[in-house]
Amino acid sequence: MSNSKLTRRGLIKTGAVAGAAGLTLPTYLRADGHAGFTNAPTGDTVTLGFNVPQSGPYADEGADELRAYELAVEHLNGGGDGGMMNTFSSKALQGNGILGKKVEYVTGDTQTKSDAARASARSMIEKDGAVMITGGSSSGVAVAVQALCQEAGIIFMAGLTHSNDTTGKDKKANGFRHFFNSYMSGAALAPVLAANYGTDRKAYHLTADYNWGYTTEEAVRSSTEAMGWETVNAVKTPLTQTDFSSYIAPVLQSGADVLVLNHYGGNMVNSLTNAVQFGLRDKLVNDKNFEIVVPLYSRLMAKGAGANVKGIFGSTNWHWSLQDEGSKAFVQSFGTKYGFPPSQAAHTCYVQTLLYADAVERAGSFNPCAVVEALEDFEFDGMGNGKTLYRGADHQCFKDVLVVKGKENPQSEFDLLEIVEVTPVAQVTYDPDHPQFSGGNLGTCNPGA
Amino acid sequence: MGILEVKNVGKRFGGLQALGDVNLSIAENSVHAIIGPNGAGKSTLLNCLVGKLIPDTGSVMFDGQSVLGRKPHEINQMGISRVFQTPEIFGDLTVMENMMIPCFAKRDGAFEMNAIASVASQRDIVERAEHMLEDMNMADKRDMHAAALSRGDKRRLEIGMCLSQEPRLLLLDEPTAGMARADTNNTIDLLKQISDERDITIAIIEHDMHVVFSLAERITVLAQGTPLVEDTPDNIKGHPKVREAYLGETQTAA
Amino acid sequence: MDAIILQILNGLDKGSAYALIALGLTLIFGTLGVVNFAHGALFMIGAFCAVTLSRILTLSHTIIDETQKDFLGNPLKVDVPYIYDIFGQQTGDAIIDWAVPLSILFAIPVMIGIGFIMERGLIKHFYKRPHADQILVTFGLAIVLQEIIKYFYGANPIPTPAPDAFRGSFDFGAMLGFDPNTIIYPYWRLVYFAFAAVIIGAVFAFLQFTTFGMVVRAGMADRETVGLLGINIDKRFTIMFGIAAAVAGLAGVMYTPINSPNYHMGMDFLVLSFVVVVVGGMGSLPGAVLAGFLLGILESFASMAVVLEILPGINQIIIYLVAIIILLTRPRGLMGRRGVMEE
Amino acid sequence: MFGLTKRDSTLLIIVILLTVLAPFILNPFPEGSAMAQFNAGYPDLMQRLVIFGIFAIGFNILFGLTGYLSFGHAAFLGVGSYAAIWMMKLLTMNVVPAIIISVVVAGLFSLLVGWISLRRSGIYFSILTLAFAQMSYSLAYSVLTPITGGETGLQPKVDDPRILDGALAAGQTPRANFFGLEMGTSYELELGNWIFTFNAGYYIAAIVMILAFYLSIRIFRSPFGMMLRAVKSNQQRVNYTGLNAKPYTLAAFVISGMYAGLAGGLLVAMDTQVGAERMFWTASGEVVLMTILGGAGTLIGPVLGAGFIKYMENIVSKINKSVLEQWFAFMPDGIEDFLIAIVYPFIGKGWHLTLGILFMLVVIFLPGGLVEGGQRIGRLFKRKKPSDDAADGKTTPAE
Repeated sequence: MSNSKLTRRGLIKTGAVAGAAGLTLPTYLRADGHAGFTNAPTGDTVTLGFNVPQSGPYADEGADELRAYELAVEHLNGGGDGGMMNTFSSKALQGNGILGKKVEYVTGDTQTKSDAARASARSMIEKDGAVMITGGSSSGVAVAVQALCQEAGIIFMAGLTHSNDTTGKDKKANGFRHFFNSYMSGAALAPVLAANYGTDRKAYHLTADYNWGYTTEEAVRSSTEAMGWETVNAVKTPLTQTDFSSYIAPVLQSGADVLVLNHYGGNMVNSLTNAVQFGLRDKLVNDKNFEIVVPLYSRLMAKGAGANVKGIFGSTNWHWSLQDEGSKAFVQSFGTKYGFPPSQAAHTCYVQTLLYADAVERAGSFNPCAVVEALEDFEFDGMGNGKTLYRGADHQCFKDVLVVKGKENPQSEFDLLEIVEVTPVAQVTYDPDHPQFSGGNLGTCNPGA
Repeated sequence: MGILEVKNVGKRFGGLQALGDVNLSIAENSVHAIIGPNGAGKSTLLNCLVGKLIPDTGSVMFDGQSVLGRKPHEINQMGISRVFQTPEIFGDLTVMENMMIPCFAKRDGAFEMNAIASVASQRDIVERAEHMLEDMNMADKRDMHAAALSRGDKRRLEIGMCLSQEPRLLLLDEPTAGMARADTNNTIDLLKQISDERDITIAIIEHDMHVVFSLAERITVLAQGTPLVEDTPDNIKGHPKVREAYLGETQTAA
Repeated sequence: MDAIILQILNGLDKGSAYALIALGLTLIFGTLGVVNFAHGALFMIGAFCAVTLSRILTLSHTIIDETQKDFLGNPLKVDVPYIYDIFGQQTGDAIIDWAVPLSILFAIPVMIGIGFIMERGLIKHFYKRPHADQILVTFGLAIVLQEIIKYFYGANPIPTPAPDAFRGSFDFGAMLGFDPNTIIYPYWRLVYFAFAAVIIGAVFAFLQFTTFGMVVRAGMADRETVGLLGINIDKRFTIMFGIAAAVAGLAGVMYTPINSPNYHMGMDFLVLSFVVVVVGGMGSLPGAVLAGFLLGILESFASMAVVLEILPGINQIIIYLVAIIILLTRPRGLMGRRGVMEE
Repeated sequence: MFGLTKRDSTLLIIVILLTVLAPFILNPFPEGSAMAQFNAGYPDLMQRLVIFGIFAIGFNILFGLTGYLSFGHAAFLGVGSYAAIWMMKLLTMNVVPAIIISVVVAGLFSLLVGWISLRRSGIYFSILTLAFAQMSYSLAYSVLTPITGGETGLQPKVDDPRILDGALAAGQTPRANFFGLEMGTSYELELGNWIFTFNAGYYIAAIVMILAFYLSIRIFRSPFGMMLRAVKSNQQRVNYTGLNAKPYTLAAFVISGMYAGLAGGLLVAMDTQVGAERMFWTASGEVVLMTILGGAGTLIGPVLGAGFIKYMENIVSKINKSVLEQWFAFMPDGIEDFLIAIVYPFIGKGWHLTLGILFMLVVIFLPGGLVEGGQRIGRLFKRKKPSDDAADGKTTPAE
């Protein structure tokens, strides 16, 4: 008797003949075990699952991720100009699909809710026979889908997820994160802040009241305090808050001269807009200019906040104005296809797809355990962030981190951030058992079936 | 001692003295009518009897027990049933179901969580409800939705529902209001029959003198929140004060 | 002390937004007896009236600037608004800068039109239907409206700033004798508060002092009787729906500089505004306004750091907690009438 | 049969057949065909269909029978889910204790919420329940993170205590099971080009759903159910019949809360993860929509409504542009582009739009919900008594 934990559909191949219990009809039981892992591709195609937010507040970010995935698929199948495949240090990819199989894909809507994201991912695994799931725009979704993939024996290549937990307390052997995290944001930002604003500053934190907010506040606090900043106060704000006036208004009374907004998405757009509205940036406190810091920036958020971002520091995973060969190649092919430059979410998703395909090629198998082995401690270059390491201990990518600030005179609606500093990877690297990442257990890879 | 003793009941609404100093005694197994012009306080008095209002002063005793401060369902359990001016029935339920609810209430008391057995399996209830429907001459309508009944049939159903609880006191609030003559006469006959056949006290508030004089054994006339006079129908008819205060009005209006 | 004054200001400001939305919702509840789940969507559409107007004002033709390059290295395409061609750059910029206040003029006819179409085309047929059906159909409508907006404008918030003249904030502290910079409040938010007060006052005056308003108030109290008087109450109710839509829309227009509008801002406000209406008491306009300000102020106090230290998380639940307490102590909210939406 | 009337027995048998044969019914199109996109016969969706069916059946016991419209029922589902996952983390991955505890905890929580909320009626009641649910959601997402996992939710982990289970083999992850039978276990039956999946978890959920449905028929047909309908119809008369309505409505509230908890426990059993969004007001609103859409107060309606919404959410949202291109590939280019341009806004990321339009169409043209649609189709075939159609449907308690 053969059990398949989560099975695949899609391609029909006759397997072992077996009689299913309770059914009198002769049944043909397709044993998924024959290939040794879940959803082993058996025809001449392989299916990837792109699970991105298509409804809800992050729908535009999801749409950009989807564009990047479509581009990646095109490149993997030999179409277009090849993009980063030409600059990628590993040359395993041939432009003939993955292991000679044409890449097909299915899409789903995470709704930025963990339940919906898992339902969508399960449908990709059970109905469409996806062998890898990727995408997402929040840490809640990333952690939920990562756990599902671990159980199902599928590789998960995380999309945009910044919380320490994804590769910290909730890390999983089948999951990989290319995106940077809260700790790295703090470590990269602190020296730049010290250089620009001095080491004698009083910071006031507003923190989104959920896991990502907590890890970001902790990271920024500990790295700025290490430089001599004082944290005057840290106030938690509800996720569902839209008007932050009652949180912003008391900031000046506290004697703080820096406001750190540990917010993302709509929260960040609104809190930053409100803070600027209150004229905080025009004030002199403790004989210093009042400043605002946004630890995690994205272009879409900058767009939503409009002119309010001008001159405000933050960190980002990647930006299209980078001038290395990989970034240029990616911007070129994305811009040619869609008419505007890609976002950091698009970049991460594109790179994750290529990294997965490359790992399969190098491993010579779609078997998740083989892929995990190929990705662990894999070093590569030419993907836009300089030399990068996929660390085996926690499946986190280590690469340079960008510190950016809102541009004063944007040339177009996409030209909103400018790079202030590229923080070298050494400065943002931490031990796998760093206290901000403790409590997790990577476990071992699960091939499913 | 009557079955219902109202002593010194008074009720104010803001500046309005709705009931002054009402004393009333209703004898067991009698038919007692309370009449009075509009605004005389008839409905207020009735609401004080069934627990919907709590009087400011005085006492209301039913069979030696005070009803004051009890909730409507508790007062009902003491044996007082009420028929409303517009029939209050369960419009979404069938006639048969309407009749079964009070039967269940009578058998099970205040709350019985009988969630598994089917209604049809409750033979005793079904029989009682069917019996009552026959008594009310409504057996042929048992599967109709109550909302679809005629006004007269709704009234009949409501009276039947009250009777199936076997109350000791039946309070009727203008039971023939808005009815056609034929329906009114049917209702009078029905009430007569009930009063003759059952051990029951009936208190009736009514505008229609035809109904009052056809049914009542005693009549209390209420005016401006206080009882004007209480007597037998024949004496009331001839009472000058009543003629002046009330009957004159209706005669000219009629 | 200064902290408390500041939070009262915040509360009044928040409250004025709640009160404005709740006011329209109550008008529709009270007059038409309809549970309108699409009311938040009307607020959102109002906000997008402002976005649309500023898009219209910045409608552009492109010229190619050979001296600059775009991100792909091609010559840069520069957008030049048509309005520059008409009024010249300086006046053109000034008009674009004032897009939000100008949108009020644009939004009033649009919102009244939308309100009329909604009432005549859809809501009218649901007056006699159960509340559950009303909820389903207006919720469906709300989804459709917001998806249409999302289709044309995307999911991302769209910055819609106030005119430059309203940038910055007013220093109450200095005026009241506190240290400067302790009690500052943005000019635009003060404008919003004043605007809300005017609109609320206008609606009340309209209902109080015009015969039209008198009939509508009578209709709210007893629809059938008014109908029996031979007054065409339906036509007046259509107009009331238009007015309610316009109030929601204007609240949306003026809100855009406070928070960048996005397609789901209506849903974000919907639940909150229902809570406000119910806490105020069904069918009571003063109740809705009072509850709006009360909840706004309490929410502001609950977000103070000192409060959060004692009661962590109180800012997450304050509105709902207050709603529960009020509804348990006052059965029909602050000023509700008996028998309205109690079955 | 089973103490049911003939009509109810027929209905029950139909539901049993539909659930047992769901793997066939939901997979009408052969694999690889263009229409295979519409197949719903895969374990996750089948499980969700029956679980949300249970949720809606329970909600209907409150709303359909008593008329009390709760806007906070997702809280009971969420609380049940959290109870279940903690049972799995602490005690055993066997789903039986998890499901039992989820029903118990949800029942206790609904007793508390119901006891307070039922002091008010109408919209005041709705807002009270909404307030409780929103507080549960907000707290679970933020300050209760140590208990609920907050944003990232809770999943079983390798190093959980699980005191009743033995140690896991190396490389194994903890999996939900029914005395050793894992929920993910599936058999696949291949017939020609068709593949039918028979999933253990689905059948366990389906059996629970059938029992829940049977119980709801019994409740609808019981004296208790009749009392609830009486409360909905005329609370005044109930009081003047010597009955106190509150214990009846409270019992209905708790029963429906326990149904919600059962659904929450099953969700965890089938897919071992809980997130706080499960309790957000939109989730409460969804079950209201399911019930009204299907037909409130009818027996089968809520199940149909739940199936309809979950099907739309999971199937329509997955249709993307490349699928459209496949569908219309046989058309001439110009027409193909035109058709894609027309259909595209309604699929994939536009699935909400389609859902909103369908809500409106159903409620405008089928006032009694999907059940009424079925009845109308039924009447088309019968063509017997066209006259009494209007009076029917609204008040008929069953079907």
